[in-house]
Amino acid sequence: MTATATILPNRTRRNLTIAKAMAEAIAQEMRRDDSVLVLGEDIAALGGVFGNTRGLLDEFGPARVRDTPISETGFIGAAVGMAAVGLRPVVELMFVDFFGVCMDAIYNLAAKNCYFSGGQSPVPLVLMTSVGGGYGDAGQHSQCLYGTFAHLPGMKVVVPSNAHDAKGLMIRAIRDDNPVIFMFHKALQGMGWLGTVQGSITDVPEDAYEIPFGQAAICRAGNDICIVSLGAGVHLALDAAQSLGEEGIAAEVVDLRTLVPLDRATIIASTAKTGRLLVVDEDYQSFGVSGEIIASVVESGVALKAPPRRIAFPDIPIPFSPALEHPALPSAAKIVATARQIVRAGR
Amino acid sequence: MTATATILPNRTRRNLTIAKAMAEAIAQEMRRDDSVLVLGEDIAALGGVFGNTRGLLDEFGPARVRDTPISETGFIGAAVGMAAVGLRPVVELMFVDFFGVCMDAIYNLAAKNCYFSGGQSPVPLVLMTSVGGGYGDAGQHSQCLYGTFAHLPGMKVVVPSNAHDAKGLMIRAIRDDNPVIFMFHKALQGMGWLGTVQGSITDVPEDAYEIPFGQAAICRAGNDICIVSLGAGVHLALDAAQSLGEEGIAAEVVDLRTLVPLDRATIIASTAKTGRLLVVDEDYQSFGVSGEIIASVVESGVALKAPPRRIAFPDIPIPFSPALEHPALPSAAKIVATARQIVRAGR
Amino acid sequence: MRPSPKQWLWMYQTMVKSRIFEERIAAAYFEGKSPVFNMANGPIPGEMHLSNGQEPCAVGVCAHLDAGDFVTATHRPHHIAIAKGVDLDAMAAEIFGKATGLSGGRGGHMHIFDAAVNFCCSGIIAQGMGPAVGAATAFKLRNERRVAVSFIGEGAANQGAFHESLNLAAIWQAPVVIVIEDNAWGISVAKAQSTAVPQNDARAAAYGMPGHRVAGNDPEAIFAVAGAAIARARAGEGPSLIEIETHRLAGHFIGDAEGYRPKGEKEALTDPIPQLRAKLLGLGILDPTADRALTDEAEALVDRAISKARAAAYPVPEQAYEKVFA
Amino acid sequence: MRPSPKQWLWMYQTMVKSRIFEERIAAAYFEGKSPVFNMANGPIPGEMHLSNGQEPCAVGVCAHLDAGDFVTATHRPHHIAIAKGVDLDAMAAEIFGKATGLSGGRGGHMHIFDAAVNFCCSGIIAQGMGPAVGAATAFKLRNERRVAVSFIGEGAANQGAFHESLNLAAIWQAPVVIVIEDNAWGISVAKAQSTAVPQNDARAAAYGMPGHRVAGNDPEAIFAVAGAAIARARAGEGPSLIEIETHRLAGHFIGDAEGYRPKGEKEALTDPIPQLRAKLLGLGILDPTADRALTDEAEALVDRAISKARAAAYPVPEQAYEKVFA
Ligand SMILES: Cc1ncc(C[n+]2csc(CCOP(=O)(O)OP(=O)(O)O)c2C)c(N)n1
Ligand SMILES: Cc1ncc(C[n+]2csc(CCOP(=O)(O)OP(=O)(O)O)c2C)c(N)n1
Ligand SMILES: [Mg+2]
Ligand SMILES: [Mg+2]
Repeated sequence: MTATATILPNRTRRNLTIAKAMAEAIAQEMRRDDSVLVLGEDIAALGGVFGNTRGLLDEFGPARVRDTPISETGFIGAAVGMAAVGLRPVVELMFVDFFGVCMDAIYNLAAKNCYFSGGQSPVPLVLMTSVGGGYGDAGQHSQCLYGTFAHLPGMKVVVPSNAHDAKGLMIRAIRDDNPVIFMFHKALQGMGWLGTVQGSITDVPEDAYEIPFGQAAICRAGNDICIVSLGAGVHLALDAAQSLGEEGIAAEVVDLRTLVPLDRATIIASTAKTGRLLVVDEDYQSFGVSGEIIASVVESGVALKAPPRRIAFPDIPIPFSPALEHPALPSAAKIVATARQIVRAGR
Repeated sequence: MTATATILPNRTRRNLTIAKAMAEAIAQEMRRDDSVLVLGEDIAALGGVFGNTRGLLDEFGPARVRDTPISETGFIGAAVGMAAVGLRPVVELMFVDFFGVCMDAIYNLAAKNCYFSGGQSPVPLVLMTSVGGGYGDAGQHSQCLYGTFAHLPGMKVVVPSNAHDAKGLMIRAIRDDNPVIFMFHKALQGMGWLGTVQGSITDVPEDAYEIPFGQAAICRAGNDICIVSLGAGVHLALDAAQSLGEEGIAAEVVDLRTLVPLDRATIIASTAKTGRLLVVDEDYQSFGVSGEIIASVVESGVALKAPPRRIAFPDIPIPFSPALEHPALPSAAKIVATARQIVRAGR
Repeated sequence: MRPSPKQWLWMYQTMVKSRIFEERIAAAYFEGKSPVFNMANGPIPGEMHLSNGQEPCAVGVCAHLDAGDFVTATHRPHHIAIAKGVDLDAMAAEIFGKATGLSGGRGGHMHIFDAAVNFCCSGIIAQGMGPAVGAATAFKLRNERRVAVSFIGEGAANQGAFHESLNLAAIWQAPVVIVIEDNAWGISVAKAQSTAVPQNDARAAAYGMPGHRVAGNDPEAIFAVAGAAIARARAGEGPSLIEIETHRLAGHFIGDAEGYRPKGEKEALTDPIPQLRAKLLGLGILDPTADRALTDEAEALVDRAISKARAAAYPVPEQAYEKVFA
Repeated sequence: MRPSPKQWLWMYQTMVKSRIFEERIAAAYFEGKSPVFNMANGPIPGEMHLSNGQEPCAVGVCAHLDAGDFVTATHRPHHIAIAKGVDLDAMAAEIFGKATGLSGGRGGHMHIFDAAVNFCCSGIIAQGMGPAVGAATAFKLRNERRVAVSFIGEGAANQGAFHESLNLAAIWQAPVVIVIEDNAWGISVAKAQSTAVPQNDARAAAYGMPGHRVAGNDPEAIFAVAGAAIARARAGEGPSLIEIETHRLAGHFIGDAEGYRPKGEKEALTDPIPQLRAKLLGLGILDPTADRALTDEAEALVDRAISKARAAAYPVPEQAYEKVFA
């Protein structure tokens, strides 16, 4: 059903949440490599508001698992300095929505020092940050901002949809010599108090393993339409594909897994095979991910049976009231309806 | 040749630079409306690093023309508070590249307070900021970041290509009850020390006039290909169109003028007419303006004779050396070559 | 400066009203969230930051303000909103996400805006400081006697906006007062772990402005110190910084188990409402009958607000697209 | 703490070298920029911020550092880079945008990086402060005796990063020294207009750390104060803040007409190099022959660097795409 199905190992299953998979990945890397440390707000005693650093303080102590003041510019800047002298900081920006107070340290410092230094000073830094809404936390705590980060050069951008990928992508991120923005979706995190999309809880091998960046996963194969998504949207797409399957439409679901690098080849191949494209994105619609994917496909010149479409968050701040927020979010029902239209249009 | 040609009034021409047109627009609005004031770094005695506030201190005094400390979060935040109690601040962020130190005050505060307050607290604020490279100022002083701002809801985004538009768009921006990001391109500013694209210096009526937002200008008509651009790119496109014309390819050049709102209708109509689309954008290529325009056109379902293409800044930090920077920038030669390919492909 | 009996009664009743309001909100918040606590469910979804224990800060300061004065509050805004005179019915409706809410349900609990009384708040730490300085500067520019007050938590005193805003307030001599509600914690991080100085009033000197520390979560002391600072601002004598010792009686937000908090610390905190009640009874400003009446009145107002909020209609989906722009 | 004769000579020669370097850079900068001054033209395009007059800050501090110590500088980096031992040839080549430059021409004058001596700088005000605190924290974590120094201008002391970084330095007790080069101006804005306190050393108290002010742009005083602060950091006793009075003898950048500067102010400034020369001659540490030799040597090094830079090849366009990622 999900990406992991294809690589399910020959052993007893061990289901983990993304939060646990992230914490396990960080712990394994901290054991392996003394230079890895963790910084952020509430990541020590609390174990992270979203649980992804739970247990680290107990095992590694306060020197390597550091709670910070509410000084994002300061501690992300500090992490860049640590990286410059040989540490490999994993930093948490609690909600991606807070990027505005510290974007300079991210995009103009961490993301550019390697280039500015002509490669002398790479910046091995993971910035993990929660994204996504749907639980009534309003416009400063519910954004995805995928496009905001993917647009700016010098950082890799990772968005896992399930625990298996989260672990492998996190290990890869920590080992990467570049800044990696690791965007985890709250609805997939496995924190009971946020609800959890069940598909995000997957079997996770005990050993450390890497998932390479720039390789999208085909989570479900199909010949009628390619549905491209990422993060929580993947599960909506899989649910929709299930329904579409019941009415005879075979949807292929592509989970991007990383936005930078972007696996254009897989998207283009899937669209070429199906002749139809639908992008599902929980970030704001305009000037973001959905536009880029559509443009990447059409400029490649693949033949399309119908115009590509997208379902994204509208260009409005995220409203608090569920009566306003829920209808604005992508949903399996919207995907089914749109996919159906595309398939009918392009017969 | 440029947008102004279509509206050249029946009077003696008065050629102004964009810098002067902006300063004139602000001065006229300050005379008309006591609540307009100007804040920013070096905007008083110096008249703005880019000249667009020259003369204002002398006429309006230091209470209404305020030099600020290097505290972008502080003074943009302050401007939002001023706007909340009835002033209409025009604020300068000296280089758009500095957005990282103050984006929260822009995108999470100025751009969202109207929504969060259910319309009770609109934010009439103009944030003017310089964009663009090409003069060797390297990666923290040469970016365009059009897509970064256009992606996030709640702010209007204006990018003039010439003095006539700059004045009318600035007046419209000051009168608008919403945050307007006014992005002026350094190469068009008319500051001798930055060089100046001559096409940006245009006839500018003395009187105050508004140019509405969301209306792209067709700067040159043609039937063979639609070239969409903004800011400095418009002049490259016009130069290219001239050359293309000489080889028998009639290019239509669309100057977006505003990114938010985006005049999709004009772009789609021009592409429908020509059957071919080329987007020229000096911002980073991926996840930005160029993708959005292509996606907007193809999802509309217009018939294309060839795949749309784009010429944008590659996904790399902006290098200092002219030997590296110049070849990476869009150019008339690149536009000519690509347009030619598109026209040949789609015969 | 000491509160008049009338001010005392207003302060006390406002604290009671705020407390009852939050009790009702908390009760509603738990609806639909059991057996499994899922923030997304129930009539009030999302994070919920209660201010129980911090009411003295709100009333001690707002006693000196009127509707024309500008206040920015934080993610923990209810007590301040109520003390500033925000429309209780519309605020409750907003928290319930209803069309009749202050913002038609667009904002919710972290985005309470009432332009009629110049109140706003934000979910971003220290974000309100710049706007308060700006509003105050506008008042000064127009020769109005209005002032601005920005409430922040002690955790916010380590955010860059704190520094930039205070410097700006000082060089512009803006009629603004910054009030730090020091409840000793920023989520799970103790003040001593995050802040290089024991008291943030020490930081006022970095801006050449007066700094004050008020101990004991004491409404009377808060009233006095805030009153002087606000009077000073109103008289055109410039900004001040006040740090108030206060108590977070509940967790950071509802659902916070506070496992990080040292044993016994929370139990040792005193609730300022019974404390003030006893004091006013002792001073003869309040008697049990008046107390009952004040409390009943507060309760009635809150209950009316909550039931109107519950009864109100949700916005229709199309309304999400309105008010993005003015 | 006073410089030894050897240190004095190093300081003096380094100041001279920096000055000659900038004179050569300025001369090259003007090439191709007349009759019309257009920043885009000539062998060195873009903004050019010279540090003439500020050399004492660089040498007085860097005299106490070695290659393992970490330094972050500003948009005005040459004097500090030279004092920190950045490869002069590669630095000149970088400023000329050549393939042999420190960063292969990707960075230019505002982005001088030399990892071999732990030097970097940035075009964003106060951006280097966080990295300095972080590098220092790493040194402490690994029990190394290395320190970090962050140079900023006095204008940067009003940027949020200043506050956050100093607080972090203090709570982590990082071996870092923040050095403010107070040249009285941030572009066209005078310090008094932008800064709420007359001296930024007063702000150290907001972080419970020692603060110092050095008057007179005096290399000896700078050497003493910086030496003590760096020794303190190296000994594990924590961070310090130092503000140094210095002079911007040229404009903000080349081309700045400085019309905003009060008449006579600039003319009243003294050039620290002749001043130091006279002092060292007086002290008998230098004699005219040694001075000539030191100067000639500096000049020769600079001239070699500049001519190698001029002679070097430009990078090829494809190289723009390299080093985005490691
Ligand atoms: C810029 C920013 N960083 C982090 C957060 C997450 N956050 C919300 S409340 C909080 C703690 C705030 O502590 P304090 O200022 O003391 O206020 P309190 O919650 O104690 O009232 C944090 C870190 C945020 N909202 N904004
Ligand atoms: C965040 C940011 N804001 C504004 C600028 C533009 N700027 C460049 S230098 C400068 C003045 C800096 O003054 P100061 O810190 O005193 O250093 P000095 O130039 O005097 O050496 C300004 C405002 C910038 N580079 N970064
Ligand atoms: Mg607190
Ligand atoms: Mg200065």
